Amino acid sequence: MAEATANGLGQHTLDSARTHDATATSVTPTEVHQEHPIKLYLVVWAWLFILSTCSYLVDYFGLHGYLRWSLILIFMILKAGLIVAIFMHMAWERLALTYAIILPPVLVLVFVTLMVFEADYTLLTRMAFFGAGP
Amino acid sequence: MAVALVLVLIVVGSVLFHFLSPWWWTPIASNWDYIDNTIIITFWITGVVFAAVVLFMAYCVFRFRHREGNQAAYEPENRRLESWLTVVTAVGVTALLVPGLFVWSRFVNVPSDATEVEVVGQQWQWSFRLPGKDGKLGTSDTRDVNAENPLGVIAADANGQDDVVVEAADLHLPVGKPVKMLLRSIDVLHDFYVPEFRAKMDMIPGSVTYFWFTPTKTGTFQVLCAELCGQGHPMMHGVVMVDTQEDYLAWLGQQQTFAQLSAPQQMGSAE
Amino acid sequence: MAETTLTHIGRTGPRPAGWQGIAADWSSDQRAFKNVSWGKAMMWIFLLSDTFIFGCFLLSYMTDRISTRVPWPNPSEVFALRIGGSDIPLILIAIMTFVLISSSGTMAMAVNFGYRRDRRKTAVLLLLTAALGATFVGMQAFEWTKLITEGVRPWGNPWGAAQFGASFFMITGFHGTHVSIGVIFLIIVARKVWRGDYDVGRPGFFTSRRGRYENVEIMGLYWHFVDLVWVFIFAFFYLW
Amino acid sequence: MVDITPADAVPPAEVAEMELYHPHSWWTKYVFSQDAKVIAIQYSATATAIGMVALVLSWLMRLQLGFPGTFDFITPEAYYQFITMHGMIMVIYLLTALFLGGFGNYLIPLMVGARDMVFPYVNMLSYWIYLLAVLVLVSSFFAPGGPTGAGWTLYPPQAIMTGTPGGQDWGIILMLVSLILFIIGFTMGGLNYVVTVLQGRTRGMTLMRLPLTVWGIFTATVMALLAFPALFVACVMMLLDRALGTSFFMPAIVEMGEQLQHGGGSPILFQHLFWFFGHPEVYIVALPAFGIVSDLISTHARKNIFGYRMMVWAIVGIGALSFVVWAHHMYVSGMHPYFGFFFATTTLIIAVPTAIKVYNWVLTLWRGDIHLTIPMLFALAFIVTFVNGGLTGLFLGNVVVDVPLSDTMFVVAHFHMVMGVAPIIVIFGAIYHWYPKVTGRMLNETLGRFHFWVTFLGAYLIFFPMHYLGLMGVPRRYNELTDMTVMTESAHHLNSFISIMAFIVGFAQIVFLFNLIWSIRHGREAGGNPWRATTLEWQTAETPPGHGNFGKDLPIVYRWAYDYSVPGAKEDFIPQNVPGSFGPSREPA
Ligand code: HEA
Ligand code: HEA
Ligand code: CUA
Ligand SMILES: [Cu+2]
Repeated sequence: MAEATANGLGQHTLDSARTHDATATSVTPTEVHQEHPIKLYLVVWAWLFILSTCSYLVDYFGLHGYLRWSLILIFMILKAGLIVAIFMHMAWERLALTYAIILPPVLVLVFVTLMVFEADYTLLTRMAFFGAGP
Repeated sequence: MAVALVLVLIVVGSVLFHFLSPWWWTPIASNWDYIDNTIIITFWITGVVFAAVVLFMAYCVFRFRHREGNQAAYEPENRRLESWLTVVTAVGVTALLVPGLFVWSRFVNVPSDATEVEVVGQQWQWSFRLPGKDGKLGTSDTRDVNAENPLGVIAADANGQDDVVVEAADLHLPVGKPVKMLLRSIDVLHDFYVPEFRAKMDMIPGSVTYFWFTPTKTGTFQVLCAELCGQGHPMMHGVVMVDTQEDYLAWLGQQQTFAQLSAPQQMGSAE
Repeated sequence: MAETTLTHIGRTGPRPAGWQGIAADWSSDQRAFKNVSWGKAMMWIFLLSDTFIFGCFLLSYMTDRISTRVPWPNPSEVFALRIGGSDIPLILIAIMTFVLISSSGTMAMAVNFGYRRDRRKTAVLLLLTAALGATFVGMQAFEWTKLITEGVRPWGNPWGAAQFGASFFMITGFHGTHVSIGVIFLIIVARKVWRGDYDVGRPGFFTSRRGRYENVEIMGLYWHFVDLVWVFIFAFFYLW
Repeated sequence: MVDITPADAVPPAEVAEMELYHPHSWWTKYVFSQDAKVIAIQYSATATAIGMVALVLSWLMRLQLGFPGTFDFITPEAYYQFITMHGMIMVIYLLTALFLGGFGNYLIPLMVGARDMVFPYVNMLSYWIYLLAVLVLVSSFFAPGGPTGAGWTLYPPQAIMTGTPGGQDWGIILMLVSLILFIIGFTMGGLNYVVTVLQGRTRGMTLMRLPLTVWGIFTATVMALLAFPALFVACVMMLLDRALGTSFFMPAIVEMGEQLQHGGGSPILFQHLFWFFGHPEVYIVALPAFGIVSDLISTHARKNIFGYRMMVWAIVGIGALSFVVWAHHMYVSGMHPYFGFFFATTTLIIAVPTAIKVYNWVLTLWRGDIHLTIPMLFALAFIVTFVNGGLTGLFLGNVVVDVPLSDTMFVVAHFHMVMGVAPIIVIFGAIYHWYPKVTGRMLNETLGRFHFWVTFLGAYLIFFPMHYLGLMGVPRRYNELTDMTVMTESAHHLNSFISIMAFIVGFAQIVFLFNLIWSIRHGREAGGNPWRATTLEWQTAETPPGHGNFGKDLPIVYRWAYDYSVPGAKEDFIPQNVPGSFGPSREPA
């Protein structure tokens, strides 16, 4: 993420906005322009198409088991990452915001993990005491 | 002054109440005196902390109450003191937690010689099922519950035929033998709770939960439902009798198995 | 830490990056998220809260699906369409995915042209986004109709676990609601852009704050989020 | 690193002064107002009103428990409806709304030096949706079948079945709808509070200069924004189960001999969702109290809060940790048995930051100059009751000790001490403290002392002995304690005693309400800063503060909120907006 900020994509207003502030103690709205070359969006767009196609193909070819699940997850994460980082401009936000938004969902992941165990346990008792199922 | 005095009185009163009041737990009748011991440890640690904090406060209120010309000290922080207190607290908490976790691991790991007893809750009564001669409980299904098969035992499961069914009556247990209580419900949540045994666990429809214990005293004990299960909840009492081995066998001999209970109905349908 | 002190006193100059930047931003006055306006901060935090909502929905679906003993219907077959005599698995969903992604693409470009103060292009792209969103909802309606005619109900379906239909209607319904709300707001924002509200800073009705082109970006955040959620729904509900 | 920053070096403004929405008519000024202060008063009044309903309900419950069989109109159904509404109203519609909607709205903009919340219109909507939620809730009292009686935890399957009051009538539906509305309304307000604290502070106001009140309310709001979604989802799914016959939470069930159509769902899923919300929720009502009480103690002991930095981190730490302890409410719910290890550990870890807070409060008293004003009295009472309740929490948190105690009166005693008494007492203290700012007049001192002593001692006498009932094994949520071997004769007497205390304490609240109303006109004139406090809300030009809070210019902040009794200073307090350094201004960096 740090590289993304450093490579100079967009956000050239950042510095100018600050100097501007310094001179004018009066209050001025600082509007930050997220200007990036249109081409970037087109590239991301294309990638999203490709990744979606890939995840669709996972199903089309009827892959199964761990291969299927890991591919689904990989494509999902890549897609989500592209959307958040580029389309939602997270890559150019300051890290303070990035972490404030990215970290809390970890709590959901904890919840999800525990619920995997819980649900497996429920299934286990059901199988053991109620039989394999109707 | 008055305030400081009241604070002291609160501590003294609470401690006296703790030791003098007639309200205390029922005499224990199971192996879970570990739990009682953990509670005692907890009482000591927390009691000391409570007294210390409130008495300290009382002292401060007395010593540093406003008088003409007083000025408070200016002391934003004191790292040493703070970390020292943190460590002491962490130690206190660990002293509570570690014994607790040990007992919990005993609580969830059932000894292999425990016999299984199934408790079935429904609004608002208790039924029981014992494994019968083969020592195995048959599978069950709430969908199979009907007037003839109130516990929903799966008739096709051979293990279930010799199960002893005790419908809406008292449960008997032999003293000194570990039992694993398998808890099941056919309608809503309930909770099988015998204060003298200390143990309890919710029953969840659509799953089977458990706890285990060894009854250590013969006698009659009241079962309470400890999970709000509708308007009959406070009336959902039951009885567990802990018997000597002979009494237990005598009782067991009078009970009917699932096969016996469903037999007349099968004859009836054959007509 | 040197930078921290600097910002305290208020020297200007580029803000530090990396961990020092985080420390500097959080310990500075006035605002913790530098260069982020109130509206944008509010949208981000709302989206965070919304993430928890969708997270909980998906996790409930997961729990129900794992714990049931009844087999789960195979989504690949359930959502297949018969085209030209052969069943193509999940094809409708795939198309919906592409539609939604495309709308995200047009949205991103709308934001871009907004900052270039290209009123016309921005408004057109916003409307295009709205149209794609509406198409998506339309296809979802089609999908719902199809499943309902095939006998899928919230309380049951012909192929297996009852929770299938329930989760399906609930999750896609909730997502669809988000899309629909988004479409409405897209149209509103498009109108404002077209009228030039953001060029003159006319106060909005809802917030009574002056409109700025940044509103397009804030709208975009919401819209991309809806797309983002779909990525997860697609993976977990349709493909898993 | 404690940097000795020159106190008057304040960076230039980087945020635009917000434009205020100017009300044009009486309606937009006092009813559909966008001024956070008016919204705060609306919130508080509504919450107090509905809180009084819950108080009356607690009387009815105590009538039944203390004098069983005497009051025929309290049927089992009615009893369960009372406890459910009592619990739900107290936790959500009173405490959450009062702390965040009431105190949050009033104090955040003033304390951070803002003119208003960042989006006043949304803020106003928040209140009206809250009011709607309250009305829906109240309407369930008049609906056929009455309100739901499922307990405030609303556990399925019973919550939506005939055996429970309101389960197959309107009660549960109205409850769920009301909760959903509350969450929507709260989210609108909550976003405002969070963004105002993060992005709307005045010049010089760094996060580490915020009064702890703001920290408490802010953290609680963030938590609420992340915890309420779980409740929202649980409510939606339960509503679908009830109204459409889905089976999210419903396995195969026989209801009174009838097979229901449901199958395969997981009741325990609801419990996880509920407590993923529910545990953070109890801290949502505790953290604002922690924050406020810190300020009360510091101000009235004329001493800086001890260990400010630790206090802030403790608040944040408690907030974060409280998302991974939820299943301590489910030790005996039949969940995965090994979860007990994990959750017992996390639960007891939370005691450490909480302990730090307690130590720092009492260490603030140490070598202070303690004025035993009414807010200070309430603050002291808070520490006593909170420590008591918190320590009994350690019993329950230690998984194996919870086994015999869970679902007994011990739990009821624990959470009343720590939630029903401690934060409520802080609210009282806070009202005595800020009433002069809100109305310009002091509350009556004599009535106040009477209110304090009766409430504090009475509430302690209600809930301290109650622990021992639980220890005996008396279950909670029993409207009938007859035919029980654990209930001895003396235990019945104890119950009657508790009930009598409850009426006395309740009566004192009526005195308090009278004081609130009477003093608006007849209280002693307070002046702008009667407590000689440092925080910005006391430095406003007018009292009560006008629209826009601070007159022409926003204050500029030069110091932390706790410069009391600074050596070398003329007065024993230096307001936050006073420049220049006096002695060792050793504020945390
Ligand atoms: C404001 C609300 C509030 C607060 C702050 C707490 C604080 C705590 N609570 Fe409580 N709790 C509730 C409200 C609250 N609780 C409610 C409403 C319920 C019941 C819901 C229902 O079922 O209806 C409940 C129920 C509840 C249960 C479930 C019981 C059951 O149903 O079986 C448990 C179990 O772990 C628990 C634990 C704790 C713990 C460990 C803390 C800790 O955070 C306490 C920490 C504080 C201290 C420990 C005191 C100060 C510390 C010191 C002075 C340090 C010294 C200590 C040592 C050295 C050991 N609580
Ligand atoms: C903040 C929360 C709160 C508060 C203040 C109270 C206050 C009281 N509660 Fe309650 N109670 C709950 C939360 C609360 N309760 C919850 C969550 C449950 C569980 C429900 C369930 O099981 O589902 C419960 C259940 C409960 C039971 C258990 C019922 C049972 O299990 O069978 C009992 C029984 O005695 C009881 C009694 C009382 C009494 C006597 C009071 C009071 O009368 C104590 C004395 C009064 C005060 C300390 C002052 C209170 C002030 C106000 C109410 C508002 C006024 C406000 C302003 C003017 C600003 N409550
Ligand atoms: Cu069964 Cu309560
Ligand atoms: Cu909790």
